[in-house]
Amino acid sequence: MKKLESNFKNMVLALSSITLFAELALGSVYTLTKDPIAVSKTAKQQNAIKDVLPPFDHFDQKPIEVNDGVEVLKVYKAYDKSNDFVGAAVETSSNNGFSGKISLMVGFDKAGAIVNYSVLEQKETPGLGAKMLNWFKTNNKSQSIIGKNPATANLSVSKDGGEIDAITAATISSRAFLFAVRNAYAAYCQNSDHQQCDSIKVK
Amino acid sequence: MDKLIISPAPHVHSGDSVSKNMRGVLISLIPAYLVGLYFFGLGALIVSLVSVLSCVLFEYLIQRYILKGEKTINDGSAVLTGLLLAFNLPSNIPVWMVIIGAMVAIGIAKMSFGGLGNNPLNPALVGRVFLLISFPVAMTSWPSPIPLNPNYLDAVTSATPLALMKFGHLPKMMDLLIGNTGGSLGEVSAIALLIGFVYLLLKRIITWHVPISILLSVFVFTGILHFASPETYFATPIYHLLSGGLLLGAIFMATDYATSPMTTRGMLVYGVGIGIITVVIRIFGSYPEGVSFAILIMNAFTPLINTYIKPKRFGEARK
Amino acid sequence: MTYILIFISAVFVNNIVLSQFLGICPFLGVSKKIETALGMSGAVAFVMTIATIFTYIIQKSVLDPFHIGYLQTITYILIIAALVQLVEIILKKISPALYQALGVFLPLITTNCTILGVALLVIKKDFNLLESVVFAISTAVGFGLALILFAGIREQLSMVKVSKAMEGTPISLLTAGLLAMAFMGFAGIVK
Amino acid sequence: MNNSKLKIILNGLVTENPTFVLILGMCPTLATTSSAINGMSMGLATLFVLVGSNMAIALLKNVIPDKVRIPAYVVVIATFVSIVEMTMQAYLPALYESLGIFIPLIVVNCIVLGRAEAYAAKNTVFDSFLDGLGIGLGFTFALTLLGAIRELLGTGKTLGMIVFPEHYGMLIFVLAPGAFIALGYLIAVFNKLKKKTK
Repeated sequence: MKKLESNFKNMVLALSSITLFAELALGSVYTLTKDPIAVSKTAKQQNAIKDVLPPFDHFDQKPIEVNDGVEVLKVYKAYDKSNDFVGAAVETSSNNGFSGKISLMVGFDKAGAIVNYSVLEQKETPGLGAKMLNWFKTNNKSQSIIGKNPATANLSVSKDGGEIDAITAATISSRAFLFAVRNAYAAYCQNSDHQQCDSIKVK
Repeated sequence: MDKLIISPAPHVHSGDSVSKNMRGVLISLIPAYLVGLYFFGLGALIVSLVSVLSCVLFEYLIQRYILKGEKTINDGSAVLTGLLLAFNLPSNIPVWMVIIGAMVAIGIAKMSFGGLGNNPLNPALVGRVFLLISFPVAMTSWPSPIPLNPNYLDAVTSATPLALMKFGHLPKMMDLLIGNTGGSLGEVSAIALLIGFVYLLLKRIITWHVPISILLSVFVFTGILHFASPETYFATPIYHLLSGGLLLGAIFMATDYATSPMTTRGMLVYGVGIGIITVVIRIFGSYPEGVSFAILIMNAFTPLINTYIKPKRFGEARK
Repeated sequence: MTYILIFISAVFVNNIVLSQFLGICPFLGVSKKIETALGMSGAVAFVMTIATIFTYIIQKSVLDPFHIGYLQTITYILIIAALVQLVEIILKKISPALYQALGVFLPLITTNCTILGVALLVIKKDFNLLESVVFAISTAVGFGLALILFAGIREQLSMVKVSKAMEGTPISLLTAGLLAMAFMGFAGIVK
Repeated sequence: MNNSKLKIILNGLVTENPTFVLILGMCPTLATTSSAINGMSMGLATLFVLVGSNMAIALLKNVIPDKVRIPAYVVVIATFVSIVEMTMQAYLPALYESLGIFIPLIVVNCIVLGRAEAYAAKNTVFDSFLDGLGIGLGFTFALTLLGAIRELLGTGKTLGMIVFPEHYGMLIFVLAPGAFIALGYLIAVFNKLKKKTK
């Protein structure tokens, strides 16, 4: 077959038919992948919720949203078999990480003590800030937040007068992390029946 | 002192004057080295010996087996790089890290670019910053000063004056002057470093322009911050001058011939640049000390400074 | 204040070349002389700003409302390619002098990934239009800074004899690495 | 497979290795090689786009008028890139996130357009397929190697295997400066080897 000439009709025809084909191809791939994309997005979050909660039977699929003007926090309440409240998972974030946004899922038990946390998103420096994945849940009392209740424990960096040791050489990341945790507790409190929560507001 | 300023890049010196200058710089480092040995003891001795020996060894091996060029090992520059690198390290840093630092300083920063005088950035500082980024924990825990300390790796660590200042504890001025404070092994004593500075000036190995413009701009910049808002920036300019690696950097690292500008005006621009970047990193950045980064960044500006700030006509640049 | 922070971040802290790894090809290819480096950065600044405005508007007024975000890549690259052509034609007509200065660099720009990169980044970072423009200009300044610094060092290195194996790209990459290392000092200044 | 076909593949893998010889596609090479697996994934994504666009362009070469060939090629390439993007997002979400905007940026990778113009526009579909495969493999090999070296030096691990304790890792190799330095020396070594074999 001979190569098509570069006249106007051919050029328009060729370009538009290629573009049309491209669009069709993309459209069909989009329809095929639309659902899996949605599923993979939620699966990550569902697992994160399950990981941080105390033993539970079921939890609210639809979270209570707490908007503090900057961040939107999501509170997922969990219940046991007899539908009694056992704790909640709170999705929280801070924009003040070393390299931008850090978002976490923090779990609280009925009394407000931290059960576990998981990092949903962070871009901190490897070897320094990125250590937050495990740093705050080790056995080392002065750096772990597990089991501590933000109502009674001062969850901020020891340099700022708190009782948590910052990640070595990564104070900024640690501050952002603990800020998100404290904010999560405030959101949790607003949505539980604790007396001690009255004075705590989401910042 | 002008004979150095007007030499064109790349700085080609005869072997004689290079090694003479190197010897001069080495002599000027002696006071600071003795203070380091006194306050940090065995650790300082081990770190400095390892650093110097491995710098010399790497230079020899690379020259002999990879570049196969003429020998430059006798000019003393590797010894100087090794000593300056050691001055910039905490005295309780493991030996293997020192060796890596020496390899980076000599292998990457110097020999890869063709050896002495061709390196765009200061080799000892490249070695230090490489280590700082690679091993942030080891590079930022400094041992406490204990006279003739016999412990090496398990030395008690303490915060540096810079870190202390951030949290509102100002160290005693006298300690900063004599060096009774935490820090890298060669940076602690202001008096010892200043003695070296005077020696270098007297021997006309360096001119005053670079160190003084750095120190002055740090003084002015931190002064403005301090008096604008004493609660936030409570360290007075004097503390900024005396603490951290500022004096060491300004006097011994920033004045390296190959990586600093040739004209006096260029030197002033270069010095002010270093001063400002140092303060920006110290106060706003996440690394505790900014001098080494600032010098490296301005090293990179040096070719541009040399291009755009040309020497004035003969005679005018001189006083 | 936001704009100043965006500027500092894009120029020093997250320099597009030295920490984001975009625009490496022109960085290695064009930066042999200070003057060419200046010309290239000018051209990039020009196209980057215009391209960012256009792609931003298309994103917000066409792709988002009609839920056809999956056409993002294809739309952006076509807009950029067309824009470069357009800029070339217009520049030739209205400002021959500027065309003389920037002309040679324009064709190279379509494949300069900084342009597409910045267009995609402003959407990802959720900037508004004005922030996007500031980001685009600052990124271009950062690109220019890296390019010019590098050109200065390269001009000096050209007089130096390095070993055969290190000649050319390796020594350039090494220099870039050391520059990137020095720039890491700015880490943490913004966020 | 006869000899000349094998040669097409080997050409891309060795003689015209896009990274080590042609020095193309440097941005993704530096940006995505913080680990071996990331480097390999980026290489494979590019390989898919290369093979697809090479074949499509070889197929269409006669119906595309010369004057509009570049925009036409760009549309074809962008289509394949978007397909990769959506597929990864659906089935490999973690990887998709770690490679970030470098997936859509395959569009402006000079290697892809370069092969379309230099090879696919003049050769048969099958040969173009082989060429895309060879160049793609060459690119994947380079990225995996660089990723493995950086990961090893930076963290003591490579492809999940612990070679030495992380405590000894030099963090800088996982960060930006290490990328430039490691690639610089890798190309220098490649230059040296090439000279020896000649």
